[in-house]
Amino acid sequence: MVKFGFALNPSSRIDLDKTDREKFAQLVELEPDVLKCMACGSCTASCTAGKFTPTSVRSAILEIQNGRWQQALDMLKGCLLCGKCTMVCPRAINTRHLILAINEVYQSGK
Amino acid sequence: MKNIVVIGGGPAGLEASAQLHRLGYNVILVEKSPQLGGHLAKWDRLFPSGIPAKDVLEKMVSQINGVKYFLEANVQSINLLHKSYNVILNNGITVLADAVLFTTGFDLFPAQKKEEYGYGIYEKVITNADLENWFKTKKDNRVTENPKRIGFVHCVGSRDEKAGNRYCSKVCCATAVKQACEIKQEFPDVEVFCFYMDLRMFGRGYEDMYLSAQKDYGVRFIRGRVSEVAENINKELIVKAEDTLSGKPIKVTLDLLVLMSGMQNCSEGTKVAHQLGIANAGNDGFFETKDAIYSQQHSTREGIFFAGACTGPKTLPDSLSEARAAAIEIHNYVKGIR
Amino acid sequence: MIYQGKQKIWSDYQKEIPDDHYFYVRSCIRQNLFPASEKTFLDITRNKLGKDFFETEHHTTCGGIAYHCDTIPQETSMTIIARQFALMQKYGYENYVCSCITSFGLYTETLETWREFPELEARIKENLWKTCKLEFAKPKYLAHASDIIYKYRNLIAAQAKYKLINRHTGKPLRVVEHIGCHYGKMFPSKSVGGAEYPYVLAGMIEAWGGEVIDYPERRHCCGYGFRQYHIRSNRGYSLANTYKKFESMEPYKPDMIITNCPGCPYFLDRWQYVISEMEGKTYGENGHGIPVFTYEEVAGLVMGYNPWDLGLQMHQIGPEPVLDKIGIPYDPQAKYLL
Amino acid sequence: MRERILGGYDDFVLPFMTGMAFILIYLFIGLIRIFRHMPAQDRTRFFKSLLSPSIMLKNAKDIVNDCLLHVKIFKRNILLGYMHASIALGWFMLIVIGHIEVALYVPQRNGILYYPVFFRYFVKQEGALTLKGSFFFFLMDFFLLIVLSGIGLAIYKRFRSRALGMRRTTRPCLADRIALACLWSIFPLRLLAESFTAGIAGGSFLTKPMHWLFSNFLSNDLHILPTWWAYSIALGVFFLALPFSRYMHIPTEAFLIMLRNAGIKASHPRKGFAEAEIYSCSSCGLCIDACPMNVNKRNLKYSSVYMIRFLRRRNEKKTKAIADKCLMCGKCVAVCPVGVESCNLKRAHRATRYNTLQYNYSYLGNGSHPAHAHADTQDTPDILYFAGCMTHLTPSIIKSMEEIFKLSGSKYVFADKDGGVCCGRPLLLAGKEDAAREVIARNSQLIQTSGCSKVVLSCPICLKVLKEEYKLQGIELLHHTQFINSLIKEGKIKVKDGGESLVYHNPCELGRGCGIYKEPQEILQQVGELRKGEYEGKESICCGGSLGSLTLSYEERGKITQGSLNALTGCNPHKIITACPLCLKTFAEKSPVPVMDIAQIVKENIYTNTYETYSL
Repeated sequence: MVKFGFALNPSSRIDLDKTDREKFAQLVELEPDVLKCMACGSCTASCTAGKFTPTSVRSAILEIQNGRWQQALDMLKGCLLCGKCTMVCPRAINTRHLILAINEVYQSGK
Repeated sequence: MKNIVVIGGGPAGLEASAQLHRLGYNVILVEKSPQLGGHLAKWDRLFPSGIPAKDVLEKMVSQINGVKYFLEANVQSINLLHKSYNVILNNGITVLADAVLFTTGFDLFPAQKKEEYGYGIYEKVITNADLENWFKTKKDNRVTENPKRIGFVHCVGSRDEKAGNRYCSKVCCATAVKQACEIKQEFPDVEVFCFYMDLRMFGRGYEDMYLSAQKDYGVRFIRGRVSEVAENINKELIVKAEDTLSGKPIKVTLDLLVLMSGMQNCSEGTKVAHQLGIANAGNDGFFETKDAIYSQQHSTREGIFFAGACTGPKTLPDSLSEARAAAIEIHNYVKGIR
Repeated sequence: MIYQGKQKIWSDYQKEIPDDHYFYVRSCIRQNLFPASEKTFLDITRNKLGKDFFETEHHTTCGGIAYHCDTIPQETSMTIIARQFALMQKYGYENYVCSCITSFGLYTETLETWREFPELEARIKENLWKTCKLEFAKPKYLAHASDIIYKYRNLIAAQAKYKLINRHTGKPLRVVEHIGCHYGKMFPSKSVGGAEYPYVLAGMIEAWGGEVIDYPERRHCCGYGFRQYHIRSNRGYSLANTYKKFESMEPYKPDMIITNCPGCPYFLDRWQYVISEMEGKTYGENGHGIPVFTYEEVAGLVMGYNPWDLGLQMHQIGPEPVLDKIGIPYDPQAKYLL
Repeated sequence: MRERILGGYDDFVLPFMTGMAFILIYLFIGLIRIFRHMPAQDRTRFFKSLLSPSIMLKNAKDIVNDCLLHVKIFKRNILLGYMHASIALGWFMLIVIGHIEVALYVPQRNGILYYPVFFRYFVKQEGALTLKGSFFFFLMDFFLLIVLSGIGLAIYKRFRSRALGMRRTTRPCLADRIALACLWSIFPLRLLAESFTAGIAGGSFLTKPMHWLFSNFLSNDLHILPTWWAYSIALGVFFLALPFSRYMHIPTEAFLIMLRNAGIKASHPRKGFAEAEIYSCSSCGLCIDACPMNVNKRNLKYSSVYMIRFLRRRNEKKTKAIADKCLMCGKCVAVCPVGVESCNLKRAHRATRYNTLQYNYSYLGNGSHPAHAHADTQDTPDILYFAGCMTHLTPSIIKSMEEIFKLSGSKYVFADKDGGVCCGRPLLLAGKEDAAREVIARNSQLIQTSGCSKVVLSCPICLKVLKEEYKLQGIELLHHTQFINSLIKEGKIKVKDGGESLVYHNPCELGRGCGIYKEPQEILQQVGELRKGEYEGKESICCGGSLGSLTLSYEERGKITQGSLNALTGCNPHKIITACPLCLKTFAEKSPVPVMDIAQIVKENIYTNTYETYSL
């Protein structure tokens, strides 16, 4: 093959056609609160781990909805389950269980 | 008996006519189309609780017994004679009116003006009004059975300087959320996406409606304006937007795209207002009221009054309240009460 | 796709194109990439259609590439442009036509900027006087060369020897039209057909018997993007854009691509080779690419020019499949004999 | 007294013997299973405990108190206690005396399992009644009467449980019903059998008159054998049904006590120690009334007793639902008469699912920490103040504590001034044990190397895990209630009575979790008029905000909060005082009266200058 010195850039675009609806349905069954997020960011702002890492429940929910669950898992790795986000969530989302449920459904390519 | 001319037979016109009639005036209601009710007559159900539009309209129409109304009528000319207005209609009728009330309402933004959304070009692009009509009649070839994905674009022709309308049309967010839920009721397996810039859920019960759309109907809200729509070889729509919350471009293939056309001032009404020199003092195309807070029902001219969406986007209850307020203001004016 | 909807938009974006007497300026890069295109343009307009197109060897680049690569400031490019206008004035022309889309975009941008900021125009006048001792007048009319061919499309069709029809099947050739970004996207009103559904090339294709293909990524950039290509480390991004377009048009199985920009045919042509090397993927028939043409080349082909006189041997993707389909005779032996 | 039936055998003993053999084999296998599934160090620990006289003494005491006398139940309700104690102690004494009689009168039959049970059938009374004989006759009849009175109460309870202090109880399963029917019939049948036999074998105040009564209209001798058969069958069936019924706790509870006294804790939700706990659950249902979730009746099915029932039946789905729902407030553990630590079982169950979930806490070691600001210098403060994550959502506590530190002249360093790191308890509660260990290890090192000798904490959740898991050498751990109380006692701060009536909400993690009850009371008595809530001390109920529950919804939590507030405000206090940031935040949302942390009320009622001190 010819060496061009550059390669096709991967697309950063999110393709919603390719999201896994079945997996998301599993998550909704485990923790229906995932649907309630209105992206206010309170969770991220109060996050204990978020001070050191990009931990953000809000973003993780978004990534899951966008089919980028690996990013969501990475984002939640630093979570200490301390529950501050649950306390501050205006939509009363059970964030701690949601985090566990996201891990349960999406971890290790289950 | 004093004559009051009400221009526009939509909800505000009907309600104001009924109230003025009850106050003892001779009300002449002028409606350009062959039926009363304005946009309400074309709507299926109303947010936030889903009351059938038909029920509301029937109630309103039942209140105007005794009001003279002319359908398919236009105001051909209107001018001031001493203290009253000489109004000549295209059907040959002339009225010397002691006061004139504009309830000319709004036109829906012509969605084809947002060329990139392809309304009128792509088969599966419809507007909020088209969808309401489908809810009502279940007749529209563009809405096919068992769609997989449906999108709603908020702010079509609103908050858009390029489209000529910088203002927010106020009701489209709530309408979109309502329609998103209704379409889920029709097609439970469909994935619904709402593309919004801000969700303006200002009214009582609206936020609950939004929560329910998320929680009970699983509607996905994507914060980002649709930038362009294209059709693929299967006649499905490819929609591009940015998911501004993740800062990533997003693409989705849809079976139907609903454009939430905003409100702009009624062009017919504007023509009439031009004759009086009261049209469009504001830069948004809506009629300018005497002041922005205290005298919402007054025009800048004596004896000319406004109610409803001709002075800016309004919800139905807003318009009805204004109609009632206008009736009182006209009563005070005619009686010389200051 | 609703054709009537597009016609409605096209009718909204009709620009007036004077019939004759133009001052013609060439593109910097086309003479290297597609050397016969500009020659063909002048030959068709002057000799076949008998129009007055003047050109002078004294004109220079417009500075567009340097401007878009951020290597010269806007004032510099404006002064260069002012000099071109001075030349036009000197030779007694009022209608200015350029071969390059980048130039067309920059000329339009300059004229619009001067309209908004007359003080800038005054400064450029001063600059031009200081540097060249020249004075300029703005052209009365500015066109892109493809506007001219669009204008003459029916005249050309009347003289045509061939049609864009597959002689084996009798069906129209499936043609992808690609419009340079700077043609209409910046100032839609300055283009034929607007920015969303430009008609300039589609009109030619229709007039010459082909079928226009509207595919999802039709609006997308060819991938050139100036600095995206000029810096090698950015070329992967340039390539990715082209790749996206081809992936999108693939299902439509186009026979050919027509473009109206200097860079686009080059990148759509050469990147197909690079994609086939990198990804092992080709988009045309029998493992070949999709042949890419300039509109002058296609005009020349339908008018019966010898393909090799049109410079088609300079293409990376051989034009032979298209020539075979249309039924244009060519001597394979003579391809590389100059 | 001498043997009546030669060979000492009759066919009617067969049902009893079958049941007995079955249950003994079952128990033996169970015992082996439990030992096999136990981690090796736990096994060693158990056998070592058998050699320790102090533990053995405690075992004996606990077994008598819990298994025979049922002291805990007596404390809850006298009638309920009597019911349990009468049956257990009575039955036990019948067995013991039976054996003594065999040893005394027919020593050649020693060691035959059924002989003491059916003693009266196999012997006959000869000659005049001796004092010794009549003594045993009396004892046997006496304890039989005791048992029968207990059975009577039990039957009464089945229909009117409220009379015995139980509002809700469990629904018995089929095996339970069979065993129960047997249990109810065993002793009446024994009474009948012994009464019919009393003419031959003798009897006392119960059996003799019965014999006389029956002899008026029945030919007693004809009924002897059938009643002994029935008695034997009832016993046999009871033993057969036992492993499948709630009455399995009768043989297993003593073993559980021994395991527990050896210091063993559940490391698996179903195996080893857990199995001993599961079989020791008597399904009494006391935990149903105790559970704060049950303010919402829909949640009855999430009580600990059902968790154990489903664990026993290996119903994974239902076990999971209950394990994840539990608030971990520990009240069910506090009231459990058997002492089943169901919260640990739930934690262990969560661990089976969540412990393997990935985590990455490598960031925890990054950056400097305020705890080390003074570590290298001479003026290391004694006190490390650790507010905790939740306390950062209730800054009023932090401000009050800072003020108290200042006014008392305490030198301290604020460990998590800029937000800090979680203590690890929420991870433990969620079953992410390995993750928790990592956090604990990192935090331990931080605290250990800070050079402080005291850690004062505002959050009881942190306190509990620091106490139980951190293993901090030579560092005293104090909740701020304890710290404030000591300041008051040492005269470092002076507080006044603010003249308001207060009610104290005892946070689960502070009270049941850390055993701190006294200090908050002592403080509050000085700053206001302390009133009593509906539930005090160990009995206090969760505020609803607990981090323990994973799946409880906000609405359900709201009902718990409301229930808890109702119980607190019954005494019409001016203020509710608590000592946990989570309780404070949870209550503050819904409370009709102001809610404050104990630090806040102390700060409000502290003498801030000398003038004020002397003016009073």
